[in-house]
Amino acid sequence: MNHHEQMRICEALLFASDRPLSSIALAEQLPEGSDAHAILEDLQKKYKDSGVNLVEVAGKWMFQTASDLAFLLRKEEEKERKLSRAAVETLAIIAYHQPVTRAEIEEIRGVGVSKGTIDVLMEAIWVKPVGRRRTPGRPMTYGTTEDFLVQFGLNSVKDLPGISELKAAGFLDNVNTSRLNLLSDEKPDEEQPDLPMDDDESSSEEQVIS
Amino acid sequence: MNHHEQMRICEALLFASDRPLSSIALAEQLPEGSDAHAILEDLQKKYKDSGVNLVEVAGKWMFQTASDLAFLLRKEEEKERKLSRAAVETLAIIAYHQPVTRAEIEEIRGVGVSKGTIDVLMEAIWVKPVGRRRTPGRPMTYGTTEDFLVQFGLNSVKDLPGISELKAAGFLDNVNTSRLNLLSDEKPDEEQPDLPMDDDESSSEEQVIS
Amino acid sequence: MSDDWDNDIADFEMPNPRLTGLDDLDDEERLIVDIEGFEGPLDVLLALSRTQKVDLKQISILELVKQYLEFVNKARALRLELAADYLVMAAWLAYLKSRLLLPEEDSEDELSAEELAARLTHQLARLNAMRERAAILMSRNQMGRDVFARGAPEAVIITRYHTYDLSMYELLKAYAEHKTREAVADIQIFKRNVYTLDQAIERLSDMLGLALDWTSLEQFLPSGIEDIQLIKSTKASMFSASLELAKMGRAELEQKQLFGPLFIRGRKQDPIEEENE
Repeated sequence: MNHHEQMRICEALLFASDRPLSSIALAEQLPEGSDAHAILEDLQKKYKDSGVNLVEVAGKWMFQTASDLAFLLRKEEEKERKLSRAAVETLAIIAYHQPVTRAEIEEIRGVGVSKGTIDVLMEAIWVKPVGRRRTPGRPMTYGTTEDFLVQFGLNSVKDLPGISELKAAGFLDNVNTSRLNLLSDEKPDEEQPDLPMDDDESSSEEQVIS
Repeated sequence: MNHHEQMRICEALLFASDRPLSSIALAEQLPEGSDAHAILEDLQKKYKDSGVNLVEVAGKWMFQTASDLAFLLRKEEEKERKLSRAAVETLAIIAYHQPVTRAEIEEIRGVGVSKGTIDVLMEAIWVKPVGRRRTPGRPMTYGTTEDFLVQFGLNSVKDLPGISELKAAGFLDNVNTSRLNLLSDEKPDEEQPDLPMDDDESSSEEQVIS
Repeated sequence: MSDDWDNDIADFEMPNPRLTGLDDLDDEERLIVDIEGFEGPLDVLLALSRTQKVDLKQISILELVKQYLEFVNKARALRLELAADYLVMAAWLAYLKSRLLLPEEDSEDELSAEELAARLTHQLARLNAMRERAAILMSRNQMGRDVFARGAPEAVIITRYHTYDLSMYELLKAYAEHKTREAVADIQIFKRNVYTLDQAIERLSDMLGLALDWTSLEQFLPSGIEDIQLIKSTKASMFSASLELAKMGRAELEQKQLFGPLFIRGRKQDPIEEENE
């Protein structure tokens, strides 16, 4: 195996490793008698002017974005946050039952929904207020956004799989079949046929919220 | 900013990511008027003989270890998803026939798709629902994901191995899902004139996301 | 065996683990021994067609039918459980065989036997092709198995619009889990306070003995109940009880108009009818 081939191997190993590698660990992957140090030095030279550098940290080696380009990555530090279980479930309920009020979500889930949960979903721009119920207190109703459809690659919320399809796909596996007839896709909004969309109000609130 | 500097930026971004990036996303990080495609081609050339290659996958770009080094890096026991024969076959059918309904998969395999098979493929994020057929019952159709393309190193589903031969042999024609179609006298070409998901839109949306 | 089997579509063959370790048996016995390894009748047909050692397009359907029917008979003789699918296929193949052997009558509505046979061949070839593609697909260099992405990625722009990410799978899983829990919660509804049909029948028959003239069913409802659910339940049970008593011939019902009040009166037992019962 020639020097170039050995360089390629080290390069691939360093690239694919999830932690810095010592020259000893690298040497183990090379033919006996290979000079890991020489190879690492050559690799370092090869990458000197690249957007990525090979650096030695605490005696081990790793690839790292060139320090003058760190600005490229910095603005992405608003890193991904994980949605809580409650948030995912709330999102699913809003998607399936929209338009739905917070009280209705609580009734469907059987537990309280904190304001923060819906806020998180609105921050992700997956949920928005869509109107108010014509019931006492005129509670706000929530629905999903365009971004929601994009995120999940849906054409419309009607494309969400129904219960029977979830079952067929294996999602409801551990549900006793005899109970499944209780799992109908009932329309949650039988009693409120009218959904007032007072745009002025809801949109102005939306601005305040977001 | 000169060409070399722009190459360094793309190099840094692509190197830092473990997912493919679209040329559109890269262009956003470059000065206006930059030719992202030319830069990507130059980068590809630069890495041609390295241990790491720049490849075009799922219509996007990413660095990955050179495929000829697979023998060295292969992590069989650790990484490989243990898929059942049924799951592998179902995956292939979804890939080649997409968008395809569950009933069509069953027709091709001549046996019911057991619960959990599609579930497993969706959990691996290789398969997702893509829309519904405009036929009675509006059955859900399945297709493959970007992760699927990345996993198998494909630029698009059009690049699936042997897809044109299969088409020429008539194996990818509409599947007659009236059970035991052997017995029925229907002409096989009269079904499903319309597919609800327009592919252009979904693929362009996908690009917007990333 | 299957190595000799020549197919011009592709020369790649699915690994067939279920045939390993059974080298001493001939092909068909091997198939039967491993009936549980099969995924439906098409799978068996495909495996049988391989024993013909010809291109799939040239297999003899009659021979295949014979092989399949023998296979099913042997499996039955060995008392192996065959799913209904296999038997339906056997019946259909027997039908196809008879049509292939008998002179064909011209019929406009039915496919000819040759066309049916061609369809079967096509289905087998299609399944075979999909299997081969599946094997080719899995043998490609796979991300995370043969080729690797950056092992220690640095935070990059991937999500410009969302700082949150969620897969369709996670969303559906959450909804399904919620539905699952809901199902359990629904079971608890049965703890509700109800007025049983037996109670209603007992009450109604007692009271009917007292009132022999037409009386509105409403009059018989127990008073003093405040729980709305229980009132509803009482009404439903009393209504059912009235139907029940009418059926037994112990009461008569009358309703003068749609949605109007329901009147009920007790009925003297008719001795003749009683005999008939």
